[in-house]
Amino acid sequence: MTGSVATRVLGAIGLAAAAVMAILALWVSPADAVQGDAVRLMYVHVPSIWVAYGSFVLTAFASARVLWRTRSGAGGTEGVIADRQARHWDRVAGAAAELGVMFTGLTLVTGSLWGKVTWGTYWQWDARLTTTVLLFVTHLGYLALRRLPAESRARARRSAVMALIAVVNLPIVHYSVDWWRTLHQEASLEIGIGGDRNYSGEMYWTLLYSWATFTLIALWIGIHRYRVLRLEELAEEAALEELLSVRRSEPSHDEPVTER
Amino acid sequence: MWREVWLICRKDLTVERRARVTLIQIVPTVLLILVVFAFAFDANPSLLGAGAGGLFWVAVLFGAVLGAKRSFDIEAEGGNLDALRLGGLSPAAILWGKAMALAVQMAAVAVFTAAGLVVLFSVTVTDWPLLLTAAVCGTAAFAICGCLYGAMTVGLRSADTLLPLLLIPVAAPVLLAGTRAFDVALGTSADQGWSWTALLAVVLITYVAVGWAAAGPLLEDA
Amino acid sequence: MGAAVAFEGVVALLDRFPALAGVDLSVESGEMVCLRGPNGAGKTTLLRTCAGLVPLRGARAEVLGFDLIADRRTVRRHVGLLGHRTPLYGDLRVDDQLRHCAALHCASDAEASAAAERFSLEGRLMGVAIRRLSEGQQRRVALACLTIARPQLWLLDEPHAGLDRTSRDALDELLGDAVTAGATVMFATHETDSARLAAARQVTLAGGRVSMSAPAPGAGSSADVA
Amino acid sequence: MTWAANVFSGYALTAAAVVAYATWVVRRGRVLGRDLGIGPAGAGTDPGRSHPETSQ
Repeated sequence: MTGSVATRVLGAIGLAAAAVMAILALWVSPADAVQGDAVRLMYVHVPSIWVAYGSFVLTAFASARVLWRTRSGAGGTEGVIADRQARHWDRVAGAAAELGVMFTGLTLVTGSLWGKVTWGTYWQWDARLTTTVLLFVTHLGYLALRRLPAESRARARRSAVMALIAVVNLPIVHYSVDWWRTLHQEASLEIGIGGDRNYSGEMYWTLLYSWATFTLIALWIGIHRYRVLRLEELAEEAALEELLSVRRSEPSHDEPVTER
Repeated sequence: MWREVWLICRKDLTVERRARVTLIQIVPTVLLILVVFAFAFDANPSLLGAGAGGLFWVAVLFGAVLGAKRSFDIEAEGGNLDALRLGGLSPAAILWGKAMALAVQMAAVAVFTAAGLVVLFSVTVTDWPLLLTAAVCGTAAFAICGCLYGAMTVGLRSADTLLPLLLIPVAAPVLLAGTRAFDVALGTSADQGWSWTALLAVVLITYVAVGWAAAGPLLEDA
Repeated sequence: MGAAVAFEGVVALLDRFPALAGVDLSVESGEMVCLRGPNGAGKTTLLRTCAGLVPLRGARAEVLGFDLIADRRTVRRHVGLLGHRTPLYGDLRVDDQLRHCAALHCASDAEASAAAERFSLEGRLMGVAIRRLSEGQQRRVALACLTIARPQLWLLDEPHAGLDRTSRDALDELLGDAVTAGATVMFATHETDSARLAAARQVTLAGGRVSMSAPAPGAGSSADVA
Repeated sequence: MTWAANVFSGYALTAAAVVAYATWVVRRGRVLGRDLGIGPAGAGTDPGRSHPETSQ
């Protein structure tokens, strides 16, 4: 069981917020002057990527902590504490990366749907889109790396390095694609929050509200995922005790050792 | 430190000198990629000429994936990586030694790819210094990146299939900047070729920095 | 003389499987220890653990005075390990491989050729790619590399397997010399007839633990922990 | 009409993905918790340890 009083309250608030968000986003907020009702996709598209960015930043931060803790890890009680903290941050990184991948995937899907309505095409080779797709693929690779069976400390270190490489790479990709497109195509289509289009106050508040809702829900899932990862470790520990006793009771029916 | 780097590099190059895997397997594969692209573009000379810069980097990238795989396969075989660890080599020395050797092999791949482009796609070079600088920076960046991910996946059961998935997205900036710089050097576009080459250099420096930081955690015991 | 290996309750996991399930073992410097036990008893893992190559936990794990729980790296350069796999580059020629080993362990050319001579690797064999050698010949190259490394603790997994009579004798002589020079030797084997075995202390593993530890003949002071 | 289809499929997909993932996580936690014997109160085990992270 991964629920607690706090997460139950959080979950209830999240659910209620999601219901209110659907009403606000689909009925209350006005249609855009240019895009019409298609603008309503913004309320799922933009919060998704914000939550995804937040998750990936958290993954990177946690990964840095993992490396930091394992580096200073020495023997004795200090080593035990460092190891425990490294495991904690490794779980944070894993849970956040999964959430990030899911929300990035949703961003890409809702973005294409939105793009089809407003630009008439599912995809644009825009800096933001290209970066997002690489972000998605890189972290898919990160999750694939995490899934491979290995000694837990080695795996934590390896995946932490991978997460940090991904983070270092991102701004480079973003600026190089930005540069690439601005040099080779007329100004890219900036539809969304970064554009110069003026959104009405209601749209602005609906968007902020949607973001808060998404964050709550992501937090709720993330906490549960963290606890599941912890449970998996506990299950592994429990299995180890059993494996150890089975292992110790293995017979030694080799050739008898000659007593000399 | 440099003695150790040179030790690893020399060993890898000797392996290549004896087995010639890069020369008789990776280079032909890369040339094959060029031919396959010609099929895909219906052997349209103008299209192939315009895309030559990009093709070069795509081909070299796939060569780098194969090269990185090969470079760490020889270490996984028979527990050679353990033998290196028992020699007391520092992780950084192992990484940089292998990266240097891989860079040399990738340089060979790049030369053959370029020759293939000249022969098959009849490209002409208008700016040699730009072309060479971009090629050196990009190839070295591929080599370092390949070694980082090779070290990350060495000995893992699904390393063969995981390596491309991890490596290709990270190589995207090199692919982009390299392509632009080559387009200028080959006279197919009038861009700021040196700025793109500067970007390649920045990427290279970044990978070097990441390599310094990551070698320890990656190769200490994994 | 201090202890070369001092293990108390050492547990080593291989992909979540407890290959060592609480090993208590102490080996004095200059001792020769023969590990016995059925397949899968943990002999190989114990050797690799002593080399600092396996993550471990436990109450105490010291090899050559280095604490493996705090740091598994420093001990490595003082240890020589020959596992059941032969750690050689199949594409290299024998002389390339020996030169690489000599460079790796900062040994002189004279030491390298002496080691090669010991396992009769001179002449034609030197120019042959390792992949083309027979298994026994490959083991001989690996043993020569180990000789070049001059470890203080020799860890050998089935060292006699696949070797011909001459090479076995050369190996026994080499290990004898090493012990005389103050090094410690641990080897795992299933054989019973080797002359060298008679001199070794027998430690039997079962189920990832030491199940029996017989004293070496003539060594009354050996500390037994079973 | 096309905007409506796209908007609604966007919302539906998002909701479906989030719900599916959350369900998987909670169910996995439940299975693991049962196997470990740390279930909710009434499962006959140790209700005080229902939050694994507090026992850390």
